[in-house]
Amino acid sequence: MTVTLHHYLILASVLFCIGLLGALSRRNAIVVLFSVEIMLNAANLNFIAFWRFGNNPELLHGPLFTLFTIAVAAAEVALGLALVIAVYRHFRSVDLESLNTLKEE
Amino acid sequence: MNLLGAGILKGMAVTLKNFIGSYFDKERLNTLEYMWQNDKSLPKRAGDYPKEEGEQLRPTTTVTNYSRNFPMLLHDDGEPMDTIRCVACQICERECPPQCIYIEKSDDKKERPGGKPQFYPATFDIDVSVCMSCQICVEVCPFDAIVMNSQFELSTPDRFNGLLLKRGDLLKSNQYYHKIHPEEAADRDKRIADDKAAKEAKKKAAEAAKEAKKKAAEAKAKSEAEANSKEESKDPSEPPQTSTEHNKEENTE
Amino acid sequence: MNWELIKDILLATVPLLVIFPTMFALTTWVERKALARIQNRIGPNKVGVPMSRYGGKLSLFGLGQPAADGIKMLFKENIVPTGADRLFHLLAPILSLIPAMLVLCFLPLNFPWLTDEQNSVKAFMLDGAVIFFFAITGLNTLAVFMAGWASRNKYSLLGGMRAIAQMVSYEIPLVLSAVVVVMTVGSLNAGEIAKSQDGWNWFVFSPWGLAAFIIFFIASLAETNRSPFDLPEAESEIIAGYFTEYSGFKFALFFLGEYIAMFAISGLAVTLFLGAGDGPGAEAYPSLKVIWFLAKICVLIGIMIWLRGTLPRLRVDQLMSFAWKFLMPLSILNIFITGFAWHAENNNEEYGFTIKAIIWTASLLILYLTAKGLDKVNRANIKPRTYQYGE
Amino acid sequence: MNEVTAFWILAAIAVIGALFAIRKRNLVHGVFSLLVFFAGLAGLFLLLLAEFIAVVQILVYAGAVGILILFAIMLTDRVTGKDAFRVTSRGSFWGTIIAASVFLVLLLPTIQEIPQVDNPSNSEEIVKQSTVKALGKKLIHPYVITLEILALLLTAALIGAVTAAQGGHPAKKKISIE
Amino acid sequence: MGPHHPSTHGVFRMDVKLDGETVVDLKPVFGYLHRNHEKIAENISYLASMPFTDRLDYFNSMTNNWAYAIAAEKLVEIEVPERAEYLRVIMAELTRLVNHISLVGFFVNDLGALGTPLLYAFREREKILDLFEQASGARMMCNYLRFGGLRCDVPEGWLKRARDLVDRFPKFLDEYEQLLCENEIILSRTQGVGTLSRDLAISAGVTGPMLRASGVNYDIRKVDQYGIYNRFKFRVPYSENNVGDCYDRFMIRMLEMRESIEILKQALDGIEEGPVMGNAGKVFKPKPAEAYGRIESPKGELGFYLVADGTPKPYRFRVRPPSFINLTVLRDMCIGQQVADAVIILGSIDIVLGEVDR
Repeated sequence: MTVTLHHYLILASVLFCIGLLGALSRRNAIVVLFSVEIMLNAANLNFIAFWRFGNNPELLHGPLFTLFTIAVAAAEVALGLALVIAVYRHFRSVDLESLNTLKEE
Repeated sequence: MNLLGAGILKGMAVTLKNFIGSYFDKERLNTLEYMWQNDKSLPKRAGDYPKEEGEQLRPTTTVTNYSRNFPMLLHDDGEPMDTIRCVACQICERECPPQCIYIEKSDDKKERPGGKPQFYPATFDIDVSVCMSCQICVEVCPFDAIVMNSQFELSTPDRFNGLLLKRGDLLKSNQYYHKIHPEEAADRDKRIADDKAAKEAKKKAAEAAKEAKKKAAEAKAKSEAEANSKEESKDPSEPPQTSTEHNKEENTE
Repeated sequence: MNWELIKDILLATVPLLVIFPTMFALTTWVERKALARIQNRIGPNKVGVPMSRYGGKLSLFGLGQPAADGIKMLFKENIVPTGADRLFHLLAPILSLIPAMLVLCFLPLNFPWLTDEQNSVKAFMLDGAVIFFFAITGLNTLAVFMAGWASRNKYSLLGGMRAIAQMVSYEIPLVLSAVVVVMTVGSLNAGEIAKSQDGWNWFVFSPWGLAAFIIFFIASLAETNRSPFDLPEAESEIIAGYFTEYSGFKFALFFLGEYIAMFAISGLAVTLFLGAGDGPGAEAYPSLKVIWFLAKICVLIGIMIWLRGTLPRLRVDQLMSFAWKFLMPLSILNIFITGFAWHAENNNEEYGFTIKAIIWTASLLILYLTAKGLDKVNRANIKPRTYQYGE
Repeated sequence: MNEVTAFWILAAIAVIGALFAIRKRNLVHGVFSLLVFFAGLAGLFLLLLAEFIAVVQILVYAGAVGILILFAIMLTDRVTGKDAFRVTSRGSFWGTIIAASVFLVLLLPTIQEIPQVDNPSNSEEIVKQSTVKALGKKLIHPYVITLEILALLLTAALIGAVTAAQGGHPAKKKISIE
Repeated sequence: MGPHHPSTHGVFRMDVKLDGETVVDLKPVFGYLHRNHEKIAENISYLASMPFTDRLDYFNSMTNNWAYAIAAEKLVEIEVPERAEYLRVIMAELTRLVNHISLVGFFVNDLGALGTPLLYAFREREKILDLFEQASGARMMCNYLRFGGLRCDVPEGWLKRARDLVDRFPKFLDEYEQLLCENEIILSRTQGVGTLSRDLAISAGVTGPMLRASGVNYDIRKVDQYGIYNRFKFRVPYSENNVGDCYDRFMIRMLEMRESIEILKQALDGIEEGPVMGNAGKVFKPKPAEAYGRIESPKGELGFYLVADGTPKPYRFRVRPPSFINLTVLRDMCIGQQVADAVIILGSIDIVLGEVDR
């Protein structure tokens, strides 16, 4: 049995949910960034899958769009880590739970 | 304004010249092969090394004939123990800065060719691990009995008595000394010869002076006998007293 | 399993696995001999086949040295520091070797026995070969970090971090100077780049090509931690770099990885700038291409060894400012100049010799003046001083 | 035949990599498994004949982002990377429930609506078209504006990251020799 | 940086307190090589401590001997013959060459040049040491000078060999300068590193090339005119601005080598035949007196202070070691610099632990 579009879509959604799970359930800011990365990559997988099984591949929509998302994701990680470092310098910890100073007591 | 990075390029030009030079120009490449024949194992004691320095080196090695390493005792030609020059006066033992010489004086005297019988060292050890080859002992020795050897291959596996050179190991002949340090040996022998000549001359002068005195004494006795009433004829002046001290031996300590 | 495909793949990969490791062994020998000769010594000549029957030994001019090193490395007991992360401690040298080896197969070596129509060869003619090259060498930094971190010792971590900072900041000039060539050829495919340089119009002969080649070479020196930039491993200030905790065969793997990376990067330099496989006899007998390619790599390796024998090391901050404040602006400027020159060359018709001469001299001047200006800005007060003499 | 096995292997690698990235207590192990995930994904892209994307994925993610995260870990957490805090945040239970429901929501339409396309256009034609040159032309011609915006975005992000991370460098105090 | 650190010259430890890359505090720790030289000298005769002076600064034994000989000659008025004076100057200048090339070699080796300049330096040093071996019998531990002259005359043919070595030396120096002096990497790593201001140098008692690098025109050969230095015409290089850094110290030593060659040329021309040993008595027993003799050793002002009490053993024997006193300013030069530079600053001071610890 050959590999069909469904395989890729199911795989992409599995990966997306793993990313979501990580984002929601971990305390460490850096691991949250991991999970956001995983989610973005799952989305890229979908783009390429649709482009590959789509009917007019010469438009190259898939790869182009993936290029843009990769660029945006890289920028996002850079900024996210910069913020994490700034937060760490102030709070001496990367634990998201302790970042609640905006909440008035 | 020089080219950017010119300094680095010039530096590389120098290394290139050295790289090529090391193949042709003898003056640049001066590393030598190691000397000791590597098929023989290291002897147990430093003394067991072949007596003659030449036998242990490879023909290609050049030990300059000025280099000094550890001291050695000299004996003139003939059976070593009879013609040993050292008289165990222990000056070198006292003067040696790192105190690495140990001498035990023999109780009986030994006949020496030429001079009167002298003591000889019963044991004469030099601890090669302590000696720093500073050559002070050669300088202070009044009898030219100890000189520097240029034999440097003395490594032994055993640290304590392996590096202790006994009298037997130290004793080397004068021709060997001439072989390794020709110039130095030559002028040392010349100096010894001059001293001997000076001594004979002095002795002769002393005998001459004695006969002269004897003659003068007989003449005086005769003249006294003839005219003991005549007033004393002026004695010939005292025989000239030799200026330098008797000989180096009695330098006061 | 179609055996045809497997045979083709083996034909393409096995020669790589044979040629480059033997060249590695030879290079270690050549390096030690050449460094020795530069320093007026003789270099290793003691290892030889012990011919006990004839007495003495047959000294193969030190050729036995790499074999002796290899055996020594094999039998050395490899120690893993306590508390170190065993898995990553083992993985780091392997990860430093894989990218170096992987990259070798994309160089346009065009072995004579690999005619083009076999489909396996097409697989190797990857479309984005140059980008793939930089992606894979990027992994090397990862291996360095893993080694530094896994050996659980503060100094090797520090050394590792410094090595990464150096590699990352020198990757940018490396990529930018490669962009110049890709721009003029118009394709990322290594084979096409090689084809476009046939017949002596190598890139190094055009002014921007020469500038790009110099930047590329300097950056590749830094990328493989060689000569003036070998800060991480020969730290006379803090203890040696990230692979202090490695001994025995793992250290040999690192050593092999470093040399193969050196081959790979100089191979790329040859493909991009020095006309891979193109030499006097190349058209007549195509099998000569491989020999030309390897000869050019050896020339570059020779220059690296020569540099190692001459130049002292740069300090960490000078290293960084050299990359960011000197090489990068120069390579960006170089890209503009190439774009302008390429545009002038391809778009107007009466592109006679005079315009070409003008453009070349102009670009040479601009490049040299900016380099001089940048150098003056970076090192304003550094110049040889004169001294006065008192009686 | 070997294409299907390749897909399953790479899918397994990707899923395991992602799971470990989240579950691992030791952060640095997490980063390395994340890199395995990126490599698995690059393999999948190759399977889908998007060759250039696979290469860019390795270059950007496995090369640069991985090292960036490692640097971040070094700068913030204890060097050993041991994550001593309680691993899961307070809302972790509700998190799993939301993730599962999102998975169901995604899964149902793919099963029903999207046709079971299993005869992809032949691969030779795709490979011929998706060369880097074609991509380049597309990027310049119709999408040049997005390219410029992307460039702007990247520079802005770069400068933003640098200033945020540095947090205003304290004036370099001159060490006076007393 | 521990005692057996690869780049410190001998057993010398630096406790460096760092703030990131810059050095905040530095405490030199030495004394590992203390051999009780001065106490031993009080228990042995004057002549017996002459070979120990070789071990002080084991790079230049001839100048150590000469300093000790001058101090002893001041105790007892001994007249040194003409040829001995000339040979003393020749030996001293040859040791200055040996010291300066090996220092420059070690200095550039600390910068990371993998030994190439060092091995060129050692190649030239070997030739000079061969000359020493032919004259005194040993390469480094010469023990050649005596109170009132030299132990033995140089073998014939020695002066000719020394002559063509001196003629060939400038060619090597040009090659060496071409390799090192314009090298951009060396320039950028040494300029502005380890600055020593003029008045700090003077107040700290720094002498020798370090002092001249900080802009002070002070050379004992010119000040004391000891030996027969007044007969030779030579110049003393010193830096213009009054703050000296590692580059100045490196360049001053290169220029001093050229001056030494000038002196050697004049000395080798001016020497004639004659006795080598003055009329020193057999045993050196000075009357109770004290004397301080000093010379310009390649590292600075090397002085010997002797107190005699009529017995053949000195009452007090004190050595003024130049590198020990130059080392006191190490801390002030290193503060504020990078860690990588601390090693280079130490290298530029040119210390030899034999002399520092005595």
